[in-house]
Amino acid sequence: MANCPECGAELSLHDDVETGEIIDCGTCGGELEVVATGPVELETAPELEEDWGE
Amino acid sequence: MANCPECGAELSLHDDVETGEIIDCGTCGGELEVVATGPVELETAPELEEDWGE
Amino acid sequence: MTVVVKVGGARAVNPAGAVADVAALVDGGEDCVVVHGGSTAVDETLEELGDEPEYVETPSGVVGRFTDERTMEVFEMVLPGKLNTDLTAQLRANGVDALGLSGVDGGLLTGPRKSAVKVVEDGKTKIRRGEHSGKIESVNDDLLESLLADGYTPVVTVPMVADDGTPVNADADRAAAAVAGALDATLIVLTDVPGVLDDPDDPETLIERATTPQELERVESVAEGFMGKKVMAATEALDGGAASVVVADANAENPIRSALDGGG
Amino acid sequence: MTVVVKVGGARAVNPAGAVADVAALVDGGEDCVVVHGGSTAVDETLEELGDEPEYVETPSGVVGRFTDERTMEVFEMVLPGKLNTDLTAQLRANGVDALGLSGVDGGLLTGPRKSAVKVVEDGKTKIRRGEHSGKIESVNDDLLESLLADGYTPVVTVPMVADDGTPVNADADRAAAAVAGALDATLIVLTDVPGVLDDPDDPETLIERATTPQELERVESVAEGFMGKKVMAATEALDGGAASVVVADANAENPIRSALDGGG
Ligand SMILES: [Zn+2]
Ligand SMILES: [Zn+2]
Repeated sequence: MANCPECGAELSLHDDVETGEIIDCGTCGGELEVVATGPVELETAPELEEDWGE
Repeated sequence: MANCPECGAELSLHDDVETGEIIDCGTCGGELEVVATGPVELETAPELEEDWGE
Repeated sequence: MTVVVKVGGARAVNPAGAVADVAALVDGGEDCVVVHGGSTAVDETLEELGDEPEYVETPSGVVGRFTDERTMEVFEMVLPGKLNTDLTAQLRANGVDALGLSGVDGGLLTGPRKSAVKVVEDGKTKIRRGEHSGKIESVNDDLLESLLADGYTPVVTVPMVADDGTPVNADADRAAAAVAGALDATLIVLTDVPGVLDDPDDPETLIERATTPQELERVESVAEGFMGKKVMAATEALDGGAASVVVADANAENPIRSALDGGG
Repeated sequence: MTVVVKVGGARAVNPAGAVADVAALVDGGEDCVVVHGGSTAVDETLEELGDEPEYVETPSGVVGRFTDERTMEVFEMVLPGKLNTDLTAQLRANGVDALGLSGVDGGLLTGPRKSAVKVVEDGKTKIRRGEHSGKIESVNDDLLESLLADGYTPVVTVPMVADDGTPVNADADRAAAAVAGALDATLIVLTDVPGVLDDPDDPETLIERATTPQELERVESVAEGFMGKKVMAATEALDGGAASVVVADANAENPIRSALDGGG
């Protein structure tokens, strides 16, 4: 269990949640990054363009 | 046995003479390169500066 | 009119035809800039060094290299190191006063860094940090123009230099597009794929040339995968100010001159 | 007055002090050219690739690298590739508009090729062919002067390009000497050895500076081995037109500025 840092809604998470994983908030639709597990901490995910190199 | 390509003198060579080896002619002092063995062929050695890279 | 020639890094592409063509163009008084990539050679050297090249998939299904610090090091060794030096020497041996530059040199190719990517692994979307890539937003066209005016033929490759000062990976096709745009040049992209086929199974449906974003829209709608990247680069070149873009067969006899003559 | 700074490739040398000093000089309006080597890094990469660096002894007892084709390839990867790109980026991050060039670029460093060497093996003198080295006889000073006039700081490394068009190994100290001579510049050679000691066991006998071939003669007579190469390069620089030569301690706090101030 953790709260959305954007809207405060409570999110239920899978047991196998991993650091770095991106989760969508079902309430506000925000993209959240799991920055820690045990206990789970969420932050707003950075906006990243899909771009690539050589 | 081989002849000096510079002065024609006959040179006596060691048994273990190798291709690429440099031999001095005892008669004219010329630097000779062994370009083949069995039979031995000699050519005037190229003049090479002592220089080096990185 | 300046001509920017993108030569492939792909193994199948023989640069000899392109080198001879660039020599002929330069000899005829044309200003040329050569841009090259070399991603497959980076993978080969990584493997020779006992490292595994890593490719990741983004949420929208695009597969791209993950460039960590070690990969960036090998990238520098292979592209500005081996490939750029060899291509520059090969052009010089053909009478071209070639001068190699990476995007770092003189701040030639600059833009924001991308230090994290969104990837899909085991069905999960994750953020991977430690990525060394960037997006070219600016070209030092003064540097290229001044070298061209002095009679040199710049031979350009990636990395670019990011706003934080780090050399980072950037796509060479898009680098060529950015250079062509900055110089209002004609861009010729040489590849072992002869162009974009309207019907992928029918070589007769080759779309040879696009000179407007509108024409490119039709090309974009049929291009897929590898060619999709070439088409995206072509779009960026035209948007950026390039005069026209031709995607041409690198293995043709005079690949650049035929492309300029409209052969494609 | 232009300053040519030779920074070492040796591991013991920390380039940070030199980079900060170059930044300060350039900021003060001085024209600088940086020249670097990196032979030990070539050996490290050869070993990482599973190849053995090869050193040979000449009849007069000089030990030097034998540069075969594979070594030349790795040389390009390490010097113009990794080291030049990183040093250029590091200078740029310090506010210097640095631009990396190898001797191949624009024909910067040219001269005759040496494709064979005389070596001593098992007491026999032999000719080894397949050597890739050369002797710098000409510097494209127009290129450097035009880049300096445009505000760039050239970061120069070897290989040079031989008369036959091949990129070949050349000693970086002598490359720096050739550049300093061509630009009538002051040459500062940074090394982890603080200078030439009149008595090798007494640091108080440091010979700090030589501004004429005559002064150098005294230095030459005491220099040995590694420093002998530095002194030979210094002689060539003065003979070639350099204003003065200082061999200075790379690990001093402000190595270049102290050298210019006469600290050595
Ligand atoms: Zn929310
Ligand atoms: Zn004789």
